[in-house]
Amino acid sequence: MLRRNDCADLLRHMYRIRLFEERLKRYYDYSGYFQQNSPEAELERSAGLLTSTLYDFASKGMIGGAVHLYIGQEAVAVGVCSLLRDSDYVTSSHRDHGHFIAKTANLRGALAELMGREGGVCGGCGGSMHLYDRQHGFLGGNGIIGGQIPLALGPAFAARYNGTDQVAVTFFGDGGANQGTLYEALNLAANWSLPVLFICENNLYAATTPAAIAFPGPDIAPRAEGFGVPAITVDGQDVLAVRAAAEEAIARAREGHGPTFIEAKTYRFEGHCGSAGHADPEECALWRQRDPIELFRSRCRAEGWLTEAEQDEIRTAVCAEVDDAVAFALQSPLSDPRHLCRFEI
Amino acid sequence: MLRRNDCADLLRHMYRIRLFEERLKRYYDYSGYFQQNSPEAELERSAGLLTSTLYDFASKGMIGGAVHLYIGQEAVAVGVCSLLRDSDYVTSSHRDHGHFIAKTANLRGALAELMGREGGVCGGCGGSMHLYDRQHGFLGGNGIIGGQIPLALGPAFAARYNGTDQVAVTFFGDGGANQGTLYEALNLAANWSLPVLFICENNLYAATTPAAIAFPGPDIAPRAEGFGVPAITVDGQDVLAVRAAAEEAIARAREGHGPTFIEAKTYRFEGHCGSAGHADPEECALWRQRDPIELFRSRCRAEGWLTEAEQDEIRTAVCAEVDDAVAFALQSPLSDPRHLCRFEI
Amino acid sequence: MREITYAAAVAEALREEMERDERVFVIGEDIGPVRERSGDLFGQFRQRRVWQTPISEAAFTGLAAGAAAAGLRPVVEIMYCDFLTVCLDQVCNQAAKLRLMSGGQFSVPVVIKTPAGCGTREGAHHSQSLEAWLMHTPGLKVVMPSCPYDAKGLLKTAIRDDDPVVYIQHRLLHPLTEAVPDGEWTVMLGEAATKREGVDVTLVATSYAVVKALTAAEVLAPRYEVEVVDPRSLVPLDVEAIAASVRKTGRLLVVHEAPVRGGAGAEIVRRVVEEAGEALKSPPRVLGGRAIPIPYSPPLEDACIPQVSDIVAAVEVLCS
Amino acid sequence: MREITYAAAVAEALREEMERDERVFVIGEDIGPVRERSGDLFGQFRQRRVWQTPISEAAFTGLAAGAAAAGLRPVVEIMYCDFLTVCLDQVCNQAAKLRLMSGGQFSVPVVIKTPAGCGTREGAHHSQSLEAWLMHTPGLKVVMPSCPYDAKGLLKTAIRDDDPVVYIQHRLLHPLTEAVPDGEWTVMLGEAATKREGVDVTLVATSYAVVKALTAAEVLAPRYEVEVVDPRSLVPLDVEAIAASVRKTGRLLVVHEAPVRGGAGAEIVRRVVEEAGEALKSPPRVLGGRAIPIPYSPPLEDACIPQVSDIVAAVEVLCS
Ligand SMILES: Cc1ncc(C[n+]2csc(CCOP(=O)(O)OP(=O)(O)O)c2C)c(N)n1
Ligand SMILES: Cc1ncc(C[n+]2csc(CCOP(=O)(O)OP(=O)(O)O)c2C)c(N)n1
Ligand SMILES: [Mg+2]
Ligand SMILES: [Mg+2]
Repeated sequence: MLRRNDCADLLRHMYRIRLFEERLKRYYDYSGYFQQNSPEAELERSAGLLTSTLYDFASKGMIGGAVHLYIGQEAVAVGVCSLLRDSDYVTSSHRDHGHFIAKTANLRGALAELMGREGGVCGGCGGSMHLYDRQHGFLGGNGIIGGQIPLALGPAFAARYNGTDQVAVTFFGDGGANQGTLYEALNLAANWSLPVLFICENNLYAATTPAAIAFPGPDIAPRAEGFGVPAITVDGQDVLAVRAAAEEAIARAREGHGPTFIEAKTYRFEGHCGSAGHADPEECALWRQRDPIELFRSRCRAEGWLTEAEQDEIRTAVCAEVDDAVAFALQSPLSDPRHLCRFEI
Repeated sequence: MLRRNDCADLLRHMYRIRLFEERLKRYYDYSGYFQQNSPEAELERSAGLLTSTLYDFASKGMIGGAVHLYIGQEAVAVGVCSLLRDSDYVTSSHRDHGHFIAKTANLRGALAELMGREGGVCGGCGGSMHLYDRQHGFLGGNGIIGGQIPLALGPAFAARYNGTDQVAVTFFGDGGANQGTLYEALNLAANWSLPVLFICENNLYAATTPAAIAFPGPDIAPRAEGFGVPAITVDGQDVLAVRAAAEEAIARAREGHGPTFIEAKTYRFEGHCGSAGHADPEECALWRQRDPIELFRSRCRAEGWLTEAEQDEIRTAVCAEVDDAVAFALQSPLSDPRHLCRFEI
Repeated sequence: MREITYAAAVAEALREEMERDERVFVIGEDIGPVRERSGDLFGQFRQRRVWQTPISEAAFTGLAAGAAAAGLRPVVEIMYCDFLTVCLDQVCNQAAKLRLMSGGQFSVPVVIKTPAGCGTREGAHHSQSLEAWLMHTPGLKVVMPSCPYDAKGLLKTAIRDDDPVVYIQHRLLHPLTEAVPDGEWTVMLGEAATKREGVDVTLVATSYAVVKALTAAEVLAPRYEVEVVDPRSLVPLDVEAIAASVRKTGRLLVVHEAPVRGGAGAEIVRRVVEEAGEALKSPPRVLGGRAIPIPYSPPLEDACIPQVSDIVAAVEVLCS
Repeated sequence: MREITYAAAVAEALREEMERDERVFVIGEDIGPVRERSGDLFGQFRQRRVWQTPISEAAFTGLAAGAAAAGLRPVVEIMYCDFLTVCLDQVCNQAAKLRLMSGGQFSVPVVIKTPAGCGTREGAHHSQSLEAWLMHTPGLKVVMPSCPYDAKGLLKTAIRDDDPVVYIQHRLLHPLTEAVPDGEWTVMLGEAATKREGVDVTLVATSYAVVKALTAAEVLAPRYEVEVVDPRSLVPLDVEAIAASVRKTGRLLVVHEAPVRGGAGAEIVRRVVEEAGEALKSPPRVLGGRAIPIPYSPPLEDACIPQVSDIVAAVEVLCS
């Protein structure tokens, strides 16, 4: 049963992600190394020959590298992570901000990290795709598609080894679902009844590649069933639906009954990397009508869980949290190379 | 419809494999580097600490390295390959002798290869796990479990690219079915309707590991269905059943309708490597009652396809072929290192 | 003559080779049909010649190796060389070894084309230079063009080569321009290029480090005449040219971005010491990455790889 | 003192460490429950401490890295180092980089234990020595014990280390015996061992090449006093000890089985030339594998890697 407090928490977490990501756009520098933007360079880039989009980290306050915004998918991270404890573990992908914030609420650490500061949760060593927070059980984003999936088996295995009821969750995209690591991991998890949740966020694209050309059919979940792993397909825009699916899966995992696969049908509202336009603006506009935050707000109003005013209050409070994170990050010095030697092996 | 000639061919091919493999046992040198066979060495070996079983290639006529006999599984290789043309391609695993012989009938080349001779089909460069025969479309065994699976997509792709009706077949074991490459390949083949047959020989063991502890359930085929690839499970001891399944799959592939997955339930009658005893002698004895050659002989007699005498004649003729291959191999000089420089890159 | 970028040179080579040889096709992630709208370069080759894949590097690299063995000439795009780790078996155990294992029956004319390098603030999984792994793998050729002319000429040669070639392009090179001839040219594998002549010290640099080396040479010009040699391909390696330069200058500094420990620089030092050891007036040095995975924050990243100032300082020490 | 084999030494280290530390467990293929009948060494640790896996190296190596980050101390068995190609991402991008990427929040105390090497006539996919790849990867330590004493001492140290350690055992070493002390001992990483003293030439050899080097030294004894130094770990590398030896002898020959191009030998030459270049009376040399994938037939395989006679010949050239 959902309580009033839970609703406020869910909304707060979704706003944390949303407003954090919206703020990033201000600091994220898109000016790539294509300064010249010659017609040739443009041509080659559009030909996909230069598959990477690259950015420079020009001035102090900026954010560089590759930043993958989570806007539009908030219900997935929040639906799942709202049920986790600090002692549970999460591994994530290149698109990890949402999972990180949902699991750790560590806005300061994340923003300072993205700005390459000492105060970053990884002291500036990680970056956007590599957020970690040990205290809150966040075992990292990952720059390698599918790389995070086997890693999540580790804490799940450790829980079984130590006889605790911790669980591990691994998030990956539709693109990630075509890396072989997933299937090796599903089999291992099923064999050893490891307490893992495999959360596939099917947002219909892997960078510019539509799932429609990367999969022979529309659904990914049946694959997991072939491996003997119970699979649930869920509306990834509906935080309560995600939460319900995760609740069942987490209970099963904690009780020693092994893994679950959840395919959340969702959509990213921004470009693959940064906020540059989406491949299909019309499709995007349609999906924006199913904004997970707006959907949940309506539901809360309709059910009488939270008033409009209460919801706005939450939003305002989160706004202040983000301001605080920015202030924190900006006052933190850029990372100092003198601290690097402890990593020298 | 099966004709009399077909039956003779099937039997001949199964005998080629069987008698070839039986003959190998005479030449295969098991004396490993554990010459001392100290109790300690024995202990460590049995503990699985020394996971590899190693052999030396002591004297000229011998066969060294790791030799994985195909005895017991003949119906699978023969059932499938009897329907292939020279222009079709096969890739195989470490246990490749059976597939090689069924596809190429090149006993001389195989035996001389195993004996490390110039006359070997790869001039002694390949060895037991790495037989190749370009002329007959054999694109190799493979020492890497699962390594051969993506390779088979290549000729299948080339067929589509060139607009021919060639097909490609890849053989792998139950063990191989837990390498991620298989699932990546299934997806790619399904997506692009590549003319590939994925033949999983589930012989219940991967080295010492029972499929029972490597899979959560008894069947592998349902996994392929999750990937949108039609899957058939077949009695791997019954050459006609295998052939019927392959016939359908090959027709589908040649017509451009894409891949098929076939799980053949089978058993190896010898040890994993060489003929050293099987993990479970009782289970093995039971399976030996379903010897694919004996089953097919009975069937041929019962149906009146081949008389006992005709069958024995085939066996005798194959015996002579194997004798010939041995004679060929033994007169061929050991491979000469002076020819190696053309491979130097 | 005309000015083109490195990226355009790469594209030109690809287009020309695809026009020249029906068997050449390109396969990889995010290179495909969805881009058609933007009137891209590959438009002319759809549907048959450009294959946009799912994120399954092992499968599509293996497909390419198998297709090459079956007579085609694939160019595989690995989006970042860091992702070679998920398909290294197909590159190093399959493509590289297939010709030997088959006793020469099959050859594998595949090009594995992949960007590498630091400087883009993408963190540890998108910043590596892995040429040393590939160079150490028998059966692979390795090329690292540093300018548009070489980029085009070497890619054409790589595509025509009958063995697997790994073609590594540093991302920061992509927008650099150069005046190049019209029409077609090729650059042979195994021919180093002297990018600047000098008599005081030989600077051997690869890929983007060539740009840094040339800048350093310019800075040092008032005091030292620095010779900058770009091997262009690491396998085969033009030891003769490097040794000849060292015989002239008596001093060797190798610069690359990959970690110095066990990097290509060590191999170059080994060969030079063997071939021209007697000519060395001071011990050869290698400048390369530190033994730290590449961190994200700019000051950290910059501290992990050799910068122009490091090259200048190292030359000064060598020559003093 | 008692005689034990290398294999027994490895097993002893494992058993003792598993007894000492509840967090240590072993995971890999064919090490498991089915062997229970034969009353195996691991019997005492079932069910919890020994995990027999499906053939899914990427998944179980990743599992181990994640378990290490979560506080356990896994020992991963990779059946042949050649199979690292299918899990290299988990070794080199995940385990090796995790501590840096997390800014030191997590450490990854995992041991990747794997046999390597030629001589068993198993062909190109079961004969490699890949230490150079690992050595070139920041974040990994690499050890290659060549005798039972070191095998036990280094494995214990590796297991107690807080960073990922790749532990490479040449298959041909397994049956070799040596007299060792009773009870427990450790060998520090980064401490070379002088396996034989001499004044004429320094032979640096790793893994099974140490055995060959010692044999060659014996053959050469009537004419030359050969010093044989075994670095024991490549990362960290005891350059001081090697350089000290070279300062004494003035000559260096490095021997290993991995391909000489871009191998550990090149790195050792680079370091020695840097540290003790002035002491060298002749150019240092490396003997290693040829640039050919390892073929199957014995005469071919033997021709691809350095044999005792090659070492003898090389020393004679060096010293003449
Ligand atoms: C092994 C590997 N291959 C390719 C890439 C490049 N890449 C980064 S993100 C991405 C698309 C990922 O798509 P998906 O898994 O669906 O996640 P989404 O971006 O949609 O969240 C690709 C191809 C990578 N990082 N790792
Ligand atoms: C990637 C990889 N891992 C492990 C091995 C070692 N190995 C060789 S054969 C084998 C068992 C294979 O079992 P299966 O695929 O069922 O084939 P079968 O031997 O039963 O025919 C193993 C583990 C290998 N060759 N490659
Ligand atoms: Mg996606
Ligand atoms: Mg099997």
